[in-house]
Amino acid sequence: MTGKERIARRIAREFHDGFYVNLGIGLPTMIAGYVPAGIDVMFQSENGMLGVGEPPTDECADPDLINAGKQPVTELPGCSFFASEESFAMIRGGHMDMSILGAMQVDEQGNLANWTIPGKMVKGMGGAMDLVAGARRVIVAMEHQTKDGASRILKECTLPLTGQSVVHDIVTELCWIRVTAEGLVLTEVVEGMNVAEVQARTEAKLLVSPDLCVMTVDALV
Amino acid sequence: MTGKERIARRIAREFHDGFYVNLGIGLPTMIAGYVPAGIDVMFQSENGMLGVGEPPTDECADPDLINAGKQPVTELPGCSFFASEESFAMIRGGHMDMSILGAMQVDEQGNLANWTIPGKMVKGMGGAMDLVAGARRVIVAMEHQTKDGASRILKECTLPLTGQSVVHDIVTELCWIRVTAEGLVLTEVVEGMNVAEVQARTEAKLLVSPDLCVMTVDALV
Amino acid sequence: MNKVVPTADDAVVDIAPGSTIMLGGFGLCGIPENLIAALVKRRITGLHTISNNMGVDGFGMGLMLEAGMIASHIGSYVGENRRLEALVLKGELDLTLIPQGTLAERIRAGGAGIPAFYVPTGLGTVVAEGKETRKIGDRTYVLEQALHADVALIKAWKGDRLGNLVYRKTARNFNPAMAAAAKVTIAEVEVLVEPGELDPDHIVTPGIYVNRIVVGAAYRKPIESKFIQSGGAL
Amino acid sequence: MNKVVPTADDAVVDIAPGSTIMLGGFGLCGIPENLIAALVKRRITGLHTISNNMGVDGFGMGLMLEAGMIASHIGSYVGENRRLEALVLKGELDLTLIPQGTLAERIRAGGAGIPAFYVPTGLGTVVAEGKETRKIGDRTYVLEQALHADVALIKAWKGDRLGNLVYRKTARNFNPAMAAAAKVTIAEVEVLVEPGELDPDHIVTPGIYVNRIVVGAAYRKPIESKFIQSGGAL
Repeated sequence: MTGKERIARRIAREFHDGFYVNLGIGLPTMIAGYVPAGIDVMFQSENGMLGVGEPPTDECADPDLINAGKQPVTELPGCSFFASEESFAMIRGGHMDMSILGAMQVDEQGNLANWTIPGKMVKGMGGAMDLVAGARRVIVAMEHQTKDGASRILKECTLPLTGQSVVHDIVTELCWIRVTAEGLVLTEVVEGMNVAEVQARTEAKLLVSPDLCVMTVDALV
Repeated sequence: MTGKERIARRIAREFHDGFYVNLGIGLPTMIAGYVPAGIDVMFQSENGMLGVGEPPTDECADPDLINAGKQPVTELPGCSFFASEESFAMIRGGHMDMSILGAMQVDEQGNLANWTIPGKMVKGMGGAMDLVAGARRVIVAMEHQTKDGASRILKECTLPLTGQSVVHDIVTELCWIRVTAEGLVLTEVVEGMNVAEVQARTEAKLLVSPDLCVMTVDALV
Repeated sequence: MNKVVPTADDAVVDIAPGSTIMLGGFGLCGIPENLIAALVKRRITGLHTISNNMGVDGFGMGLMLEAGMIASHIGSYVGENRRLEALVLKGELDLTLIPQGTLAERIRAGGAGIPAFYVPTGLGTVVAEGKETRKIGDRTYVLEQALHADVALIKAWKGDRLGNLVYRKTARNFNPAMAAAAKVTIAEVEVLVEPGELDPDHIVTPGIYVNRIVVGAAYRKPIESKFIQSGGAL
Repeated sequence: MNKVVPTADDAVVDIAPGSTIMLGGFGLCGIPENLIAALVKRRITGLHTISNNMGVDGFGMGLMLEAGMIASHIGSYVGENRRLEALVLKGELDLTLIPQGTLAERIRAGGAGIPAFYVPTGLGTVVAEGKETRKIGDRTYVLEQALHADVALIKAWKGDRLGNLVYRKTARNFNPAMAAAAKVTIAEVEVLVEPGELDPDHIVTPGIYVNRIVVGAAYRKPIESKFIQSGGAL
């Protein structure tokens, strides 16, 4: 199991039947593949769709039916389409149970940076700022460190923020971290790792939950 | 021809092909019956319809298809239905070419009072305040005087306002009055009346247009 | 995911006295008549209602008023309800009248995460009294606040068990905006269909906004202008 | 009432240099590709564009960029257009990036007569810099202004000669909001139908918002993720 798969599988276990969830581009999109059996989750795509299905075969791809990553998708029964201002009314209005997105940096205050590197990258924030400001629960799904081994979980973000104090949870291939008023609290660590090893890979100070446990990624049945 | 019919026929002559118009309850509703041949006007009803048709026969009345006066109506080809917030986005956003409504009082500043009599009447303004604030041109269609012979066109409204400086034109069975920055300007008088006779029935000071003419009510063909 | 409840009584069973309730409809058109009837059976009091109108004497919200359930009301027009007029003039019901478009937009804002916005409507009238005004560009505007509710009772034409809804003709009115502005939204429909039967391009209220859906047991749907002429004898 | 114009060239013939233009679409999905092509033929310059994206190198608004027509742009994401990135880093194009939901709502506000409104989005980030913030209830919000345009170029699936429009699947996106926010709205459609053929309950953009309607001569509708992978060789 790759680290990314572990992250996706673990987060999928958080879903409840009837959840409405927005998945960011990249790693978070993988989560849709691991929804536990018997759980109905409706995935939203902020370009104007609720009830996003799996990617189509190449022959069935419809240019009028894409997700926010501009990739072709399919319709689930009971899906619906709506305009952009409606889609973001839904997001901003607190109707999404969960928004799961990637990050470049997260910090001890739950600040998130995932949209720009000044002077280097001109892309735009897309819907990320709206999602983190509006969803009931914001989960960051990302690899614990950069390719160079630098920590992405910092005392304070150095890149321009996507949102201020918006992150509720951080999930990496190593651990689950809850963002609390007291700081970052380690609640789960993968088998074969211990708290000291996770802290060594993390710039931010990690508090340890009294209920710390091993991260389990199998679906609950 | 009754006075009300004269008012309705005269205002109908103001329509251009392609106009979108909201007609208030009562006298203004009559105007729909006098749209000149060859002119397509789409009537809006603020409860959520564009393209309102004539009243149905009793047998054909559909409780799901009413106008803002709660009366059954019919559909014209090309009509559309929308929600209340959309309907008033349309009105407030300046998309209606014309809003025509009744009044209890209008004054020299173009102030309009048509929704309440303190201590006597608890009804509500409905959509009237939105219509006068949003339409490109607001025409008051009303009988020149009250049943008791009092002027409805005043130096200053005494009743609570529906809108401040919102009226563009006042049309009565006697005359057409334009509201300008200089005051109320008499532009048309019905045959058999003169300026002095109209002024005698009007509390507000009337200026006389250099282009004053006789009010003609036949449709332009 | 199944939001269907068996009866209107079940749908409203936990609405608490003193709740703020939005009720869809324009006049008697598109009102949740079965949910209102179920609520009236419960006789809970002290309700704060938000609805464009107040039904008529003898039907719709008029029944709630007659049962003494309503403590305050926000709406735009209540002219067809003589009982309300009397209560208000006697000071026994707290009535707030606001422009219909402002009402609709305040409800939409409540659902859309917009706490406040500016409108030109009502400037220089009593509805602007006590409100902040502000010049933006060359015009002065009034600041209006979002409206929220504990419960929204709405009416649609067809719906599915996921809560997706479509409306029929002018019975749409305030229902979609209210669906999004309440903590719990309860929808009654005339027809329940299977998920996928409603064309996804035609769905007006996506199921995310709806918590419970019930098929109305019976629909009277009186036409208000005739109802009033005939003295409620329909 | 007949808003149909024969060709896309006719539809855009009077758009002036220096105009502010809204363009519908999300990525390459639901963009007015025929109107853009017609505009590119005219090579007018100094345009101020408002659109969620900026096409890609070689298609959609990317063609306008390559023709040097765009002076400034407001959008939420331009990551697929390498040429734009270069122009911006060199300071040759004035780019304003704003959150997608704020962009959509500012456009809606422009059409709805709401000059400004508060949102939680972007508080404490660069997008709130220089903007008024305000505590409402227990949260702090950012004041955002309505967006307007001289012209909106939009794309729908079907339309009639009165300008009524319906959209197909996720090709709806920004098109309906933009239709209402411009002085002149020009819609291209795949299919023109007779008034009455579109179910009035299904119409998304009522004709009141549309000034001109044209049937697109041809539709390529490339799928962006594949278009980019294949280097625009579709």
